[in-house]
Amino acid sequence: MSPTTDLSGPPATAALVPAGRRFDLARYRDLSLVPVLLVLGIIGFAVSPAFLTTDNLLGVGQQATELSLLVLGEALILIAGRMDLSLESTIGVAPVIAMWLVLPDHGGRFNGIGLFPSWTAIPLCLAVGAVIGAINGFLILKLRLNGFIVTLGALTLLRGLQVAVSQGQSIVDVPSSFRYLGSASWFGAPAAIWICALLFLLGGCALAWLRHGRALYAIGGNAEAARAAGIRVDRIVWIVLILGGTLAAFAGVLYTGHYGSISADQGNGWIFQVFAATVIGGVSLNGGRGTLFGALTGVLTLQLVVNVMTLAGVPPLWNQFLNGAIIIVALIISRFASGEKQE
Amino acid sequence: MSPTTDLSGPPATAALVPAGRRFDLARYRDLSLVPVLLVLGIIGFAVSPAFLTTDNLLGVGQQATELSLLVLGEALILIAGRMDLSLESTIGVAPVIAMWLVLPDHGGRFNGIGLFPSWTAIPLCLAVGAVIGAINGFLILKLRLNGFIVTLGALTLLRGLQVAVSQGQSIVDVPSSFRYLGSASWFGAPAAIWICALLFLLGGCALAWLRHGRALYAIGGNAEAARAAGIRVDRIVWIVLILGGTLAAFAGVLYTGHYGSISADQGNGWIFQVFAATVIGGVSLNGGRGTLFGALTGVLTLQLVVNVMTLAGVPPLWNQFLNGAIIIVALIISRFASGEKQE
Amino acid sequence: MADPSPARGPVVEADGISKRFGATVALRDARISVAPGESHALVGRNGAGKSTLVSILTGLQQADTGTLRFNGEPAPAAGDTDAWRARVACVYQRSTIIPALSVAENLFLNRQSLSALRPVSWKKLRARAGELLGEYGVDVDPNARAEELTVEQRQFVEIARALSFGARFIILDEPTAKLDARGIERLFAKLRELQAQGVAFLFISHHLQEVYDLCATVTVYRDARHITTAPVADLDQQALVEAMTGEASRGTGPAWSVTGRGTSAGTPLLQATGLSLAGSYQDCSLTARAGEVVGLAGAAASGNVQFGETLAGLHRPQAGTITVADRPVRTGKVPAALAAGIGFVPEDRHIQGLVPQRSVAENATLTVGDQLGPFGTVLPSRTKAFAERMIADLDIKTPGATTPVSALSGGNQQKVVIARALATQPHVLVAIRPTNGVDIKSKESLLGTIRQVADQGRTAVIVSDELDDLRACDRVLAMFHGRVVAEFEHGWSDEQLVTAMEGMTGPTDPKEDHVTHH
Amino acid sequence: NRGSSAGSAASGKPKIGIDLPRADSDFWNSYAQYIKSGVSSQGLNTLPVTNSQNDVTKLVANVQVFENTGAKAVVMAPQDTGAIASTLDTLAAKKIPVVSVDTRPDKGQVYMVVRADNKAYGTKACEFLGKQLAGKGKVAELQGDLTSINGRDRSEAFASCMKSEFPGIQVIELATNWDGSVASSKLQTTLAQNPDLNGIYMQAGGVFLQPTLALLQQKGLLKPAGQPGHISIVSNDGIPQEFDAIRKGQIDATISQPADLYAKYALYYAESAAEGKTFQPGPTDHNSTIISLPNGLEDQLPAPLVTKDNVDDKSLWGNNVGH
Ligand SMILES: Nc1ncnc2c1ncn2[C@@H]1O[C@H](COP(=O)(O)OP(=O)(O)OP(=O)(O)O)[C@@H](O)[C@H]1O
Ligand SMILES: Nc1ncnc2c1ncn2[C@@H]1O[C@H](COP(=O)(O)OP(=O)(O)OP(=O)(O)O)[C@@H](O)[C@H]1O
Ligand SMILES: O[C@@H]1[C@@H](O)[C@H](O)OC[C@H]1O
Ligand SMILES: [Mg+2]
Ligand SMILES: [Mg+2]
Repeated sequence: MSPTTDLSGPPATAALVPAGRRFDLARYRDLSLVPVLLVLGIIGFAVSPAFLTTDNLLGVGQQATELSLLVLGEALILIAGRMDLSLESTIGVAPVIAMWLVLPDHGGRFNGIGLFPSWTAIPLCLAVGAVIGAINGFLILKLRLNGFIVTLGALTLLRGLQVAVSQGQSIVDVPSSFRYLGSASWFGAPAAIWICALLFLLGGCALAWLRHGRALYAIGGNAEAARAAGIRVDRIVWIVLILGGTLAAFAGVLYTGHYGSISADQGNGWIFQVFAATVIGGVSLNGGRGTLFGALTGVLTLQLVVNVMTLAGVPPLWNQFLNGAIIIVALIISRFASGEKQE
Repeated sequence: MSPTTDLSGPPATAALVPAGRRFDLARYRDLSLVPVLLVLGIIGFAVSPAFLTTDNLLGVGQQATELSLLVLGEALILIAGRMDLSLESTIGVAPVIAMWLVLPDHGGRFNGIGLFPSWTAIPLCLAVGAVIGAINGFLILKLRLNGFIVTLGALTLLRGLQVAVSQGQSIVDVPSSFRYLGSASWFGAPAAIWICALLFLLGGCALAWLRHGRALYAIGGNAEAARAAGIRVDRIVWIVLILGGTLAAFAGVLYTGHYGSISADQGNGWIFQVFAATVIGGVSLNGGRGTLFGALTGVLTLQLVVNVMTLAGVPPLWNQFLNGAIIIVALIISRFASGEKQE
Repeated sequence: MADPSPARGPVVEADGISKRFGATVALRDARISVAPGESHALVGRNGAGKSTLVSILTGLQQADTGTLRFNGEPAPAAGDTDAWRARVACVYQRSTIIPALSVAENLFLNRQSLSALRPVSWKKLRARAGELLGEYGVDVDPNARAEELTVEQRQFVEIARALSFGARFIILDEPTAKLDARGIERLFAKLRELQAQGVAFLFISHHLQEVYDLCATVTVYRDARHITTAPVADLDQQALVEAMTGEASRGTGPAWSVTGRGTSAGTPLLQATGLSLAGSYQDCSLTARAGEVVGLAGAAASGNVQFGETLAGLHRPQAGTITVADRPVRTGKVPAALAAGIGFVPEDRHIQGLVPQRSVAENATLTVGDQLGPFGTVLPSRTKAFAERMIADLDIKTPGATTPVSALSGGNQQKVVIARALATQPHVLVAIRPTNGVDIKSKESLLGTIRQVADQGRTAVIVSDELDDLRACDRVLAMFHGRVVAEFEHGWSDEQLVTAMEGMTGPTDPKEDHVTHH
Repeated sequence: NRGSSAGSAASGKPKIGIDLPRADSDFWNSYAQYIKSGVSSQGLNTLPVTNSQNDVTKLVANVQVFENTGAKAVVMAPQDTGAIASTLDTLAAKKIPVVSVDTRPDKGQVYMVVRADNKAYGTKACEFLGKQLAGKGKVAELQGDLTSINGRDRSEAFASCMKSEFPGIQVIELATNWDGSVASSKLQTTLAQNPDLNGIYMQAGGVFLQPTLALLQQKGLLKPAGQPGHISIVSNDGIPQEFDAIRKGQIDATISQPADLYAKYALYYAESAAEGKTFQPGPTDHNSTIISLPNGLEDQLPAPLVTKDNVDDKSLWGNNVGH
């Protein structure tokens, strides 16, 4: 993520030949998973009539919501040229700490310290996520520690914190505000789907049309150049890290509502999925490239694969194998569809 | 991980100034964890008289062997400017496939296909590791796919393959050759310790004094420049990936002997430990920097922490939290001991 | 190592070479031939295909078509690097120094020991490195890591390495771009010495004067084709430029001129007083008035670049103040400098100038994100309009505003960086080596653009060691070892300025007010 | 105080090393609490309790510390029953007896295995569901991790019982890695494909209960037992939340995997072992049977099926924990 001159970047398109064709391909790089989604749709349709039902598709949609929020956060962070592994722990620890702060200190199966009224649960949860992002930002930007390892340490530390605070129990009696968003239905579809769609839309617009959104690409593409152009690099990266933590915490809220409790291993192992979805969706691990739409197609691909495999009754023993295979296949497709070497 | 020329390094002050001081600091960068190890030793001694016994220290040593072989492989790969996440699956799947190839097709709890005599188990296992590394290399170097995600896909795929082949069971009846190395004792210490020490020594010497070893630093530092200097970059990277896979498979052999069976989730989740150990030991994730000795101190640090925590009777609920905290603390120490910003 | 017997043919002879990169044709049926002991120049505009030819001649890339012979024999096989390097050595345009390794190891990369299985003797290696560096008068500790060197020192390591192979044919792709006058002199002395021993050169540079100084033959490429090969003596500078550009040039002089208008009359727009930055420069002051272009000359370690960067907010000085139009500017903050009306062209476009994979439009508008739409928005239509105006004003050659900037030739990339600096309509433009690596034609138009800034009643500071750049200035301050040592009005002679930059105080003392006008 | 957490009363007793398999599941959490209270009420002399986080290498490391700090008996719950073999051999060589809780090591000497029969869990669940559905219908099975011996035992027993006893019931097997969100998503897909699903077998209530209930609730499928459209659900573990759900009629039954007895008899056998006592196969005084294994003995504790009829039984551990 250092300011570098990438010699092996995309082939310089012609300044001599009208560059129309090449350029269009690059433009549609973010759509490279769309054919994959279509193929999955066709397989799904062939495999089971249940596939193309509203119920099933909405189900897939809702299952994708929590993961997609992590992907949203991670995509922003990656575009700005950074990484955050700890998001997968934030999704669990933020709700637990919020519960600990609001639940009364006696009587329940899980006792908190009852410091705040229970309606503050959601804001507190988001605040915890923001604080986690801010601490990561401090370690990475102020102490100049390696971001990958800092957030890897944070991943373990936060998961440990969650176990310690919750004493390893699942928390079942969560405030109703917490339960609402993940389980309510608006206009015939789960509220979580609407919310995620809205957040992706907002994020997408911000990246496309807001000054600070555009700045992420510049920072991720060449932080030194961005700095010399007057962009407040560290400040913006810090904000993005905080935003990522907050989004992960919000994913925790939806998760808790969706699955009815905060389990001690909420989100465990998701970070691999998050990276896989983001990168096959066209976001570069080296920063400066990709769109939220692409990242979203990445999540949907992974989620649809699971759905289609379940519908097709793939033997459980081969599930995980196929999951890995699909990541590689999607990667190959997105590499050749975009025609770009990946580094 | 792209071949880059980073001209924006530290302000070009030196070389006017006699460069002695700077250089020395940099030289001892790999020793930055030594004080940490000493402090851990002192704490261990204070906490329990059992700490400084041969039994305990050899125990810690042997527990470190399998992880340290993965770290050895990963360190070589990182120095050459690449990454391989799939090592943690190779440690499990390579032995399982070797078993499947040599064990008879009936009679046992786990039935193989009995294609090869049982003395070939170890060579077969190593060969499987090599093949895995070679396939990763093909995808990364020939198809130019992103190495992080390719090996992430491979991580899932290979684990799935292991579950599918072993049907999720542990394999207990392994050939004696397999069992020997992980459990034998030579000159009063576990054979595995001697072997690891030897491999680290060989690797360290190769990196320090052989042209091909030095080539890894050149490739990791600036692949384009290495190519211009006549280094066969792709070939060497490929060999390193194969070597990494082979070392992971060998770690699988030791693991199997050490723990008496091949368990279906052998190595599960280790890759994070591998990265943490390698990076706090001073190997750069961006390639071109670090030594095997540093990486080894990284492994020992992580392993000693667990030992000391156990001896000190840290409450089980806080174990994981402290594990994460220690990674961050070690990172901070190694950053300030070496005086270098990490990127 | 090299064959001392009389060569059987040209050291290199390439014919019918074509090379495409995707849709780009980098070379089209090009040829070149260098005789033994000949010093041969290769010139052409940015993107003409020179560096591509170099990579083909050195075996880094393979041509799509064409034949290549060394000393009359066919070129070695593609992977046989040892064979290639016995025939041709090269200083590439892009740095091939590996920052984390020691200078000694960089010098002997991939040949640290005699055979792959023989361990490296670091002591011997250091000694050999010391000797080699000594030959070039480069005072560098072979033990130092390459990243600790200055750009110039690195360039010499690069040159020393290329020349140390003992090949009878050496390619130098813009070796002087990163050297100051003294460095260039040292390099040329070494090259002449080698030439006397019968070594042949292919020399690439955008400084045509160097071609006349060093070379006997010149080959011109244009638009991926071979245009002409002739003895240098037969082509005067005008003819050479015509061959490069394909247009009859309208005279020798530049399109712009130094008017000297407003030099003393103009109000001081930029005032930097008593700036000091530890390790770089001490107590430096500079005043630039409306309508004038001020040069800040200085060799590699003079601190002039850091001084310029400080003006732009990249460094926070320990002492001193900066004001623009009498309003103080917070130091050490680029946004503050921008807000105060200081525009900035950074030293190295690859490092600080461009976001390679983003479009020309985005790069050109990077500094004016706040002017492209209401409420913090960036409207694509306005961005495009803005960029297209820049493209037209600066004559940037690009297929369109949305083309990734990495697809442009070097000169055009540099124009994008200038566009970025001009986008804010700065009162003060600080440009560091603005014409670095840019061909002669583009150079002229870039300097013209900078002059225009002054002509519009604003001011510009050019930080450079290139006399061509400094000639566009109304006034030049010379820096040496972190201090301003002399000041010249327009019309200085090359020797005067060069001596001042080398630390021997020139005839005109700094701050001296009475200067002759031309 | 170097390492030993012994109180003065216990200082004379032999030292026992105890390793917990994990801290992040409700079932094991309860087990940990019972261990803690058992140790203090019986005044045992234990080394600091360790947690191997479901990782056999950590378990082995912890056991090594026990050896080096003078344990006379070790209590563990190896979730990986193969990879503990060589450690058991080492302990046997040092004459340190081992009590294995919940799982039966594949090889290596054990003093006593304290567990309920996981195959019996699967069979009991199958028999109950089969009867509820009167031998026909569709059942979704939320399996555990394919690499877990307990999960596999439950799956195999369930499958073979269904095949032989209730061939009219179609079983849809869903692998979940003991992960609630995976279980929920696969169940949701299965429901879309099979709207006529009428039974669910959850192999671990501790992880699957809440996600399943939340899903059924959202789909409007959470009808109390007895109403038309009710989906019969059998769970496993016997945690308090499952009992609540049984009382509300949301699920029909669970198998109480006795966390309290696991802890109680683990400590009991560990102490006996350290004192050199021996046991014989046959019925015990606590309503269970000791059977003989090739590598030791196993006390098969009762794991009662809990339904609406006996859910309030005070002797069930789920009714005594956490309040
Ligand atoms: N690896 C590459 N991939 C794609 N296009 C390339 C590549 N290398 C060069 N080009 C294109 O080939 C053309 C010739 O480039 P080349 O680098 O040879 O020019 P040059 O004459 O060296 O220019 P300059 O004077 O700026 O150094 C340019 O249009 C460039 O964009
Ligand atoms: N490997 C490559 N991939 C893509 N584009 C390339 C590559 N190599 C060169 N180019 C492009 O070719 C053009 C000319 O290349 P070259 O390296 O000669 O740059 P340049 O303009 O001379 O810059 P400088 O002098 O600053 O190095 C540039 O637009 C550059 O981006
Ligand atoms: O009941 C299950 C237990 O037997 C298993 O070992 O871990 C998960 C638990 O829920
Ligand atoms: Mg060039
Ligand atoms: Mg150039």
